Amino acid sequence: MSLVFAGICSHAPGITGRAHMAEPALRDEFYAALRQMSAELHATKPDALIVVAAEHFANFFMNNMPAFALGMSDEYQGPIEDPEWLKIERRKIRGNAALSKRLIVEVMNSVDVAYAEEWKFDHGIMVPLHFLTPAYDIPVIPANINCQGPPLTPLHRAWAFGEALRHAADAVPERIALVGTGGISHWPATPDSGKVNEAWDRELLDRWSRNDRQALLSYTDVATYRDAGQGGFEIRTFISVAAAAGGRGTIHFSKPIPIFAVGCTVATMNIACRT
Amino acid sequence: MSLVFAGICSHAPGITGRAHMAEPALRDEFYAALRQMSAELHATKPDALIVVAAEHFANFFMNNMPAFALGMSDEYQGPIEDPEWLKIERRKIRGNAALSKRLIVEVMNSVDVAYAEEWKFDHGIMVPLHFLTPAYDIPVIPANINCQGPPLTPLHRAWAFGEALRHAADAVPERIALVGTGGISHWPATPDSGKVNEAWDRELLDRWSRNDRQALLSYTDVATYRDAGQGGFEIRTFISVAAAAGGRGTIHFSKPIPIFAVGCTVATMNIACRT
Amino acid sequence: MSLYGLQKFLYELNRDARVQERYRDDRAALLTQYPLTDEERAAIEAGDIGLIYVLGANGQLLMHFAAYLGMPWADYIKAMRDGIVTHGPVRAGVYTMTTGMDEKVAGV
Amino acid sequence: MSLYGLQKFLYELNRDARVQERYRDDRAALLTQYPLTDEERAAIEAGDIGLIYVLGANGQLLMHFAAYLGMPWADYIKAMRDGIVTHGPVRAGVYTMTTGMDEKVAGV
Ligand SMILES: [Fe+3]
Ligand SMILES: [Fe+3]
Repeated sequence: MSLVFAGICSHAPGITGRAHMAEPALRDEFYAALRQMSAELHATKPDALIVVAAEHFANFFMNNMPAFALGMSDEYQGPIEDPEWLKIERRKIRGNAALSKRLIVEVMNSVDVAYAEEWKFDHGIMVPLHFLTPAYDIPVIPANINCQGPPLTPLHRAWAFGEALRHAADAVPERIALVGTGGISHWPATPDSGKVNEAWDRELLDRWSRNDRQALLSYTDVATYRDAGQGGFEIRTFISVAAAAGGRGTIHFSKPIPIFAVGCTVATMNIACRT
Repeated sequence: MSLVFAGICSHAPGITGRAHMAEPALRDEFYAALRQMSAELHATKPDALIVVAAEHFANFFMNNMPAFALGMSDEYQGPIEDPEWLKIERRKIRGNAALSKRLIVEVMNSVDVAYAEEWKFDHGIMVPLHFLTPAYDIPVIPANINCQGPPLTPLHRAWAFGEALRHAADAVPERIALVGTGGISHWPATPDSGKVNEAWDRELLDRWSRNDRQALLSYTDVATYRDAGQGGFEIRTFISVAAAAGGRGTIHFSKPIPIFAVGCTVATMNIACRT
Repeated sequence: MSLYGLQKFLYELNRDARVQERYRDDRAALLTQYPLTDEERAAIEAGDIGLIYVLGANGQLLMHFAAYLGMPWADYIKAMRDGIVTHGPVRAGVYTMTTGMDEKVAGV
Repeated sequence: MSLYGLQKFLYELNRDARVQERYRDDRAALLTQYPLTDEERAAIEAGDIGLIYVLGANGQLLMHFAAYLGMPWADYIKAMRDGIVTHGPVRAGVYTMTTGMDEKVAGV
């Protein structure tokens, strides 16, 4: 039927895996914002949830690194990481292969997405699901953008991917929800882990909330790396959501939690009519 | 510097693997046309040869099926098949990772290609190389289009890929040659193996030679399957070459050789100035 | 999902010497790694090329399995034809639309 | 090509229980399957997280190897810092531009 929900959130593995090491009040405020987003998501009664995640070398490697990928299976698994490490139990997650295929065929008209008939979700999808669909009651369609192994997907193509997802969502009879997940500035899994550039994050989220296409696409990878770390490359997932929703965003939570190695973010965006 | 050569040819494994079972005069006429194409190719003094091949499940599978892929390695191997079966010895083939990367970055501006830092060439690349660069004296950059596992790459995106390759070739200082390989109508590896629809092939090659974009893109997969078999889906590689070269084509050889399971084709296209 | 498992087995057997080794030495354990129906597993165990074709495996995967089993080209083509006679039309995959089998156009 | 081999080893170890089994039982043979320099092979054999970081492995691969070796998060961060002190700046990969290491922003 249409895109019925659009949001973004963080996915760092520390959010669940190192929960016990965080300042409790700050952590719980963040968790509450995620739960509030979960309620808003469910209120739109989606038939499927597309999660646009960032490459972490869980399913794909440089022997065949897709710029974009979409899952096409009735069932996925996750987490691929040690469940003890992530503190999320391993389980099966329902998908919808037939719906995936119809969406992929639509997307392929403008964006050359790789399709994947199996997919082991990593923290990039499991952490968001853990909070947004804790009962795993909405079929998931995973999507991926290469934010990790250069040559990275260009930002303007991430925008095109969002537009293609929107067209596809509007072309199928189902109600589709969309969540983009990624860090903003962060230096995950490096000696600088925990560092956050708050000013850079504020500026990024301001551009995102205003849905300022030109400003969002004006970042270069060199400047992003300098100011926001290699984790900053994950802004591609947020850019896709802005392109898909087309409306204005509302930031529900945005504070650094250093032990989670990221400025934790929860935001939603209203769905504008397509022009 | 620019695209300096563009051509197309068949790649069926029978061309080498079942050579002894073919009618000698017909086979030798076909081989001579391939050797003539090799001479024309070498005369343009290319620094690298991009081979646009068709998916055969040698390197990629439905767990991550790229619409388009490009190799990014200094060295490849082939054939992945039993060398006895293909009657081509296994060997290393020189690539050029740095050049690949520059081309990929250019292509990615408009086409979302997967990159691959390793690649085992199958008959789709080894059979053409066996005739076109028998001394393996030109570095190869492999490219792939999904013509095999639905959802297949749309024809208009194959055209866009050819345009992107042309832009990329014109953007680098090296001299680039381009060969697209595929069958036209054929039913490879089925009980109908050996069947060829000569009228359909003539029409396809006519559209290709005239570089008639609209006519080339008007095929539907349903009609192609009906008239030209699942092997007909490989017209995508020929379409990419037409888009890249932009000129008129010359058919040097086009005759069915049933034991090779394909209407054997050798053709070149002149390189038009980009508009 | 099941044709997916059958084809993935063929894909990995075709390209991976270690999988070929396990196919020889430890076949049952190897096959438990793929989501297969009993019919698919039995067809693989028996090297029944005709049935695997009818089950929908793509020929770009299947022809190498036939070659791996030592089957000459003509026998491979015949096995697919016999498969259709014995088991009926192709049930899944890209060949489900394949029609007549009365022509022997390849001459084998 | 060599960092590629190092990272591919980490990728396959992270996601494949059979590779983990061979890592325990038959490490030397397993490692011959990857194109590795002597330094890379020795770093893997020794579980030298600091050196592997300096050699350029992506943290999205390396952090799971550290966890697999039983290394707590704080030790993993420290091992990378120590690696830079011992072996100098990161030599390849996306972290070659990484700068100072005087901040302990994660508090570990
Ligand atoms: Fe991430
Ligand atoms: Fe082919």
